[in-house]
Amino acid sequence: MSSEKLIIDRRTLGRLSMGLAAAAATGIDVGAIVPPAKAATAIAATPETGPIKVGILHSLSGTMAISEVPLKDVMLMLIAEQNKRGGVMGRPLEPVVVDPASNWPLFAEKAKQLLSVDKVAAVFGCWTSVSRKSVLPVFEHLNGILLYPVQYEGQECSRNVFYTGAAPNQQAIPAVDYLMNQVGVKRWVLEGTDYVYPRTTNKILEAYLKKKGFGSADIMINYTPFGYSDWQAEVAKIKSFGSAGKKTAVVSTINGDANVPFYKELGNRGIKATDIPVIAFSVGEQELAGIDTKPLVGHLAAWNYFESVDTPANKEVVAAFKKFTNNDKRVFNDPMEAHYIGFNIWVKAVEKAATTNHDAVIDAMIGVAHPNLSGDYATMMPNHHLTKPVLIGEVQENGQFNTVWQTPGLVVAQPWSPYLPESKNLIGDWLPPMSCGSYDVVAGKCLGNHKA
Amino acid sequence: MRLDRANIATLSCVLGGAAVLAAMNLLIPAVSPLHVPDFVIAIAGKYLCYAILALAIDLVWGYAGILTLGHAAFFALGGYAMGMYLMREIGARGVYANPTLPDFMVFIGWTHLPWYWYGFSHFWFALAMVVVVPGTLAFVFGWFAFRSRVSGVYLSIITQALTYALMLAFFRNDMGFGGNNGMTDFKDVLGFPLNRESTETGLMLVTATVLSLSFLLARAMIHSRFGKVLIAVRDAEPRTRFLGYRPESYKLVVWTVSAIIAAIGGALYVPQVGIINPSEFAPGNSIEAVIWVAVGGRGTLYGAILGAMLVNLGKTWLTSALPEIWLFAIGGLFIVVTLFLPRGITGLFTTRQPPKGSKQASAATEASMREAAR
Amino acid sequence: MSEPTLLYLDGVTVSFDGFKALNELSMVLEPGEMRAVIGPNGAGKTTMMDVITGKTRPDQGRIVFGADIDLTKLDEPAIARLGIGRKFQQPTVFETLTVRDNLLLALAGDRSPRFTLWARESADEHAQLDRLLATIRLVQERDRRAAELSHGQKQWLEIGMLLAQDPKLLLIDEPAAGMTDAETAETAELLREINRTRSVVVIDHDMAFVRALGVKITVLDEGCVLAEGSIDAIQDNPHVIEVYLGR
Amino acid sequence: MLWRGVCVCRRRLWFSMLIAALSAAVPTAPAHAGGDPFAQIAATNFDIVAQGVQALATSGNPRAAAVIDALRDGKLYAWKWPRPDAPLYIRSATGFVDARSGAPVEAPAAINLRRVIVNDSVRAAIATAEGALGLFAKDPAARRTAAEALYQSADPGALSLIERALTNEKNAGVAQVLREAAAAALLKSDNGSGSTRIAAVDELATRSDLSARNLLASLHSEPPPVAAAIAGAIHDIDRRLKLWSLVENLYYGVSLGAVLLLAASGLAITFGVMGVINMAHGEMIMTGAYTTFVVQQLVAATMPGLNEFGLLIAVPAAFVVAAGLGIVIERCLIRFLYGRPLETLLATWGLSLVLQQAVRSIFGATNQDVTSPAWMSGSLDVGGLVLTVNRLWIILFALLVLGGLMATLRWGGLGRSIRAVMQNRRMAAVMGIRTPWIDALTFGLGSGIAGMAGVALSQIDNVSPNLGQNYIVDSFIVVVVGGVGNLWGTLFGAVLLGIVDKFVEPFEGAVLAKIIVLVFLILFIQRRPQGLFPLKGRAAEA
Repeated sequence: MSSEKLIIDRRTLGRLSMGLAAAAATGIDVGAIVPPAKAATAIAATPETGPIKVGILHSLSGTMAISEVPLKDVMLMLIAEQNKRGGVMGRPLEPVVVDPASNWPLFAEKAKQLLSVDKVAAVFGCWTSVSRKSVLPVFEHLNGILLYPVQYEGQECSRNVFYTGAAPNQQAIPAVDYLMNQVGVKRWVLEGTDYVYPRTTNKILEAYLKKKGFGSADIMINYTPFGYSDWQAEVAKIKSFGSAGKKTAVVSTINGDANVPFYKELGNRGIKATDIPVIAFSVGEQELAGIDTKPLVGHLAAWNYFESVDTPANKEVVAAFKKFTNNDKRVFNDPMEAHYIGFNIWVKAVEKAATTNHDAVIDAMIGVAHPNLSGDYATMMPNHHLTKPVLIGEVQENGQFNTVWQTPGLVVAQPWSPYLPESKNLIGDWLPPMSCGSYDVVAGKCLGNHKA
Repeated sequence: MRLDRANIATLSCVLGGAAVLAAMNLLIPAVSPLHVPDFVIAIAGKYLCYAILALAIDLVWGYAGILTLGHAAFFALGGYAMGMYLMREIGARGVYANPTLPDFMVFIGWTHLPWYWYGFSHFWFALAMVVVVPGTLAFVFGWFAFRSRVSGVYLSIITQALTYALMLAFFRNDMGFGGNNGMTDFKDVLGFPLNRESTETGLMLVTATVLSLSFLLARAMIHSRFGKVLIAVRDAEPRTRFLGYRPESYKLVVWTVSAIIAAIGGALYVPQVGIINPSEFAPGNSIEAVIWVAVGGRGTLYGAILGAMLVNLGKTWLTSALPEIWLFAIGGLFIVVTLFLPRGITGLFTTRQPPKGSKQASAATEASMREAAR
Repeated sequence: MSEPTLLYLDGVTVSFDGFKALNELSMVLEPGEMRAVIGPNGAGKTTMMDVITGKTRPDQGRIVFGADIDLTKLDEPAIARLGIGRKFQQPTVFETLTVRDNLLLALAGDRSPRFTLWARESADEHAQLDRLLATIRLVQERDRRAAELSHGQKQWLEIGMLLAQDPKLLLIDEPAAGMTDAETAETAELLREINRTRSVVVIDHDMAFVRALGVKITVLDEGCVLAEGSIDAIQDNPHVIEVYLGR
Repeated sequence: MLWRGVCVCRRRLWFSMLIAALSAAVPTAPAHAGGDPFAQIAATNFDIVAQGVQALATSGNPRAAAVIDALRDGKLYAWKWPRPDAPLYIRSATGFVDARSGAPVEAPAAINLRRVIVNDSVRAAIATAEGALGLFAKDPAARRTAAEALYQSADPGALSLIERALTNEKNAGVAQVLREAAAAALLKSDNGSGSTRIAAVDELATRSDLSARNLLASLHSEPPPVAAAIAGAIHDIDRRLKLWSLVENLYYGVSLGAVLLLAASGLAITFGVMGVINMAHGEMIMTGAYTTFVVQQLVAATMPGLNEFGLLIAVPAAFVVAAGLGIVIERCLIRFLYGRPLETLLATWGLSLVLQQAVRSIFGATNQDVTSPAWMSGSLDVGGLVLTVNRLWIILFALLVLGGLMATLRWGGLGRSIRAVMQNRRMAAVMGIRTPWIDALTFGLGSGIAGMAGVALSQIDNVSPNLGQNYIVDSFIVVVVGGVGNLWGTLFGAVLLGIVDKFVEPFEGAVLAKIIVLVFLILFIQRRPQGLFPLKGRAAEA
């Protein structure tokens, strides 16, 4: 069992308590922790009076609109509700919606605009890794705050970004553990779209599986282009790979658009979940909403949240969302929950810091906790990632997931994968004394990327 | 003469405008309402790069009647060449503090630098590559295409195929150009920190200058006898053959020059937007760039610059003002322009005849098409 | 053949999808000669022009220019540079260029981009242009765009461009088409003038015009030579009558 | 590994043999009282639930079928907190019945109940169980599926059961499957003499499909002769499959070609025949796809009986909608741009943006769920070849569309006028053909075809606002390769590109395959600037 990931080890606990302390401290006097030099360069200093502007940086057109529009909707809902509750620090929240149109340079431009022209207190946005990468320098330079709600490949830990989605060890590895231990899988197909998230995730998984004693002969890694729609040959390959007399599973990091044809092909070839289960990391309720789910029943997905989760808080939020969009067909998914958590943690942090000043809020965020919709508490750790439960769900006829397994405890994110040679010694920790996004615990020094 | 007025007007707009913006950004204190925020400088620089691309397209489309739907490919190639230099410039300041390997290579587990990355640590080499790589590609592509008399729509389509193929190629992580994420997180250029205001302003001014120079170059080309032949080719290609000219070699020259101009635009674009990745090759981008030219007015050069500026200004404004429905506006604009302003915006102000030839050329293509229907 | 010939078509055949546009066509043109080629529609007149100027490659046969140059091996620009000029049925001039620039581009000289990129107009060229403008009676229109010229003026401009090329052989397709009688007469005069210095092949329907030229005539039909000779001989030729009047 | 083997044997001794069937799927099942299967099903551990299902299936308990079906359909409820008597209820339309007795009980408070959920291992167990239960059904088809299920689960425990069924099985087909099932079960069990095992191996070798290979490959620690037989059988199967894989690639290529053909044939009209560079062509396809979605919704709402045929209704509907849209576009936009194809390109590009955004505003940005009717799902096994039914339909549909199109152009009255106008519009006009109207109709025809393509593509791709974008470049490439204005060319172009792509893919991977195809195209155009089937003669020279 992968216990090392499930238990919050002592060091983290220590840092967490430090985090709370530090956060509390910062909460008291804000002016002090903003060195004047920074104040000068912090072009993005936000006004301390009047409505608090919140940037929403999600593609409303272009290829990514499919995934990102719901995130915009959920943010508008959260802001509206917060305002009903009297806003933050008695100041109303004002959403600033822009459309980066699935165009990466435009993401950077819009980020710049939100920070330097609209002077927003925080930005909720991005989906693809590339969009995050393109805005990252902007946020670091203008010292803004980005809350990034999507599960990603890790290997990053910026002071100005709060990663409310899952790091690989909060999704991929528990999923593989489940297949290994609960389903008894002996042979692995790592099928992904050819970009960074699948590449990295698969590298981590490969390393992990090898460590668990699987030979290269039992691991097949394969990549297809974006929006790949003719899966006949690939699926045939998978089927014959799965006919070597060992239980085989597909670990899918296939990107949104290519999934529908992929599952349709599986279904038509009569590959049932009972023969070769597919566990997906990028297929959620949103994606299933566009699919005829009959052939998918029994296939798996690993997330930190499912709409079907049976908690009062979840039921309430989901209902509120359907009401807000007045459309019963709308679904709620993991990144939306991430925004829900991120937003609430940010609100608490602002109230704790009693200011919207970016430096103050960035420090105040650490240690703030909020209930997950899937139960237990999400805490913002010093590495700017959340503690999350990991759920394995099976696709049901109705397009919902049915949780079949769940990590016993919360999983602490490891943005720097211990299974990759280049990052095995790295940790991120934004509390003093480290205050460093990539700290080499062996060399005991910070590799670039530290507090400006 | 009109030509010179056009020259002066354009140059003073581009250079003067840039200078004023720069001054209002650097000299006027941030508190004053007259202060121009860095954001404006940044997008101004970006637009100027787009203007260079538009200029390059107008040179081949407006004057040689070659409708290229793949010019963004050269733009992006130039960008990649510059991006590679900027990556090397980061040096050990990357996330993994690897002195030689860019982060994304460490990231996909490469152990040493691939050969085609050698030399990019030198600025001059990168500059050379900015010109050489796209130039060579354009030359080879054009040499094949024009020699075998691929023209009109066929040419447009294969230029699309070219940029599409390049996009897919650069998407592949194995190519060693950062795959889908491309290159980003640049630190500085020639030692100037990219995120410093003065650097941004400087780059913007450089871009304005380059734009002006390419404008003058293009201008000079089309007013030379070479340019007259070019127009002759556009208007009645067979006739030029019977006069003893080889249209293919004329097209090839202007095509290559145009590609190089576009590439330089791309090279200036990357440090200003801070990222270069395969989506720059997307077929749509090339088409959009052609539309800037159409909106501004084809066959005028300054029209191209104007078009690029206006359309992108509109885009920036609309994506914030009406993010939900801005596509209606921009799409509608393209339709209206092609329907009611066949000569673009500048067509409204100039009394010049429309570039008939292009019309003839297209009429010819259409004729061939109609005939082909047999 | 003993006597020197300028152009020699030897059994040239061109077929499009089975239809033979030229069928074993053979014809000889003497240096300095002016020849009128007539024939009904589809007789292959224009196709003959095309094969000579290299626009169309013949399936069989040779076309020998001067002593021993096989034109079927060359493409249009090469043939043009040998000194074969062609005038189209529809006047094709460069509409957006001025009359003067049209002629300037036609002037004999280096055709390579390398040259034209840096070329400056020489005094000699200047003089030549003035002479040409006078010859084709377009001095007033020198700086107007070709597009603004009348039909007849365009015809002359194109002829002017041919002269500017200084070719040994001119191929002229229906020069009198759509001209007023006056213009037609002038054109005939112009052609005879041209013929003093170079060989000419004229294609036309207009018998009056052909008669006005008063030169040897070749009658084409269905892609091969039906008859050849003086205007009177041709007009009495029963085949010709049959071909022209019989349908 | 070794440890697992040991534990498996131990469990085989302890529990009913059936459980062994699950050993593969259930490596680490804690020892659990083998007693009451109902109690096992009421447990929260999936493995125990699975064991319970197996036990129940072979217990001969009359309630078995009812309970297992209820479990499969998610109608089975258990007490939320552990209780010694582990009550089980089946929810019926009226209320709850006791699972054990089948007697109605008054509904317990919902707060105390939890639905018994199933995961894959349980589902597998259910399949086996139903196999066991279905073997003696009246309907031979049912018996066959049951036998097939047993074959798939290769469950030693079911061996006796299968043999019993085999003795009184009349139907030859079912008997064959039963023999294979028996062979599978025998090989999975540890008993049976060498000769019988070899016989079983041969039995499976005749079946020689992947599942057989899978099963044979899973056998280890066999006596040498049997091992040899197995190796031989696997080798045969592999060789046979390798031969088929070539044919398979060809088929993949053709079916990809069919998709390209569908996407392109509309463009072959608007672009090929009319010379309109129609960048909004992809959006016409999208329109067709969304029409399909709407039609399916309407059918489902109004006449559920026809659900299976919603797709057929969608075909004409999509044609009409897209054609109508096309005609409107032609009248309001394209007609002002004739003779300026390059301007049309720009205008239609703008148009495509507007159409995409329109769809996004109306239907939302997310994908729409277009269902596949039963007759378009599943696959046919032809020899070693697996032909997915939907692809077969699409190939057929593509050919029908193209054929219909050619027929219309060649013989139809409209077709005649279209050809007349396109070849010489002045003459056509003189002869009294209303050319503007014909232009509109032609464009409508092309758009309509694209719409029908949308119906087909909705079956294999996402129905999203971006649907069209994915096909526009390919469509143009196909038309150009085929030779503009030549429908046969379009057909060959599509199939050629499809086959090249699919033959390169196995060696170079999907991404490179696409790149290679594009480079091939660029070079190809150099050689044949007019496409595969250029039109010679004066006509083509303009």
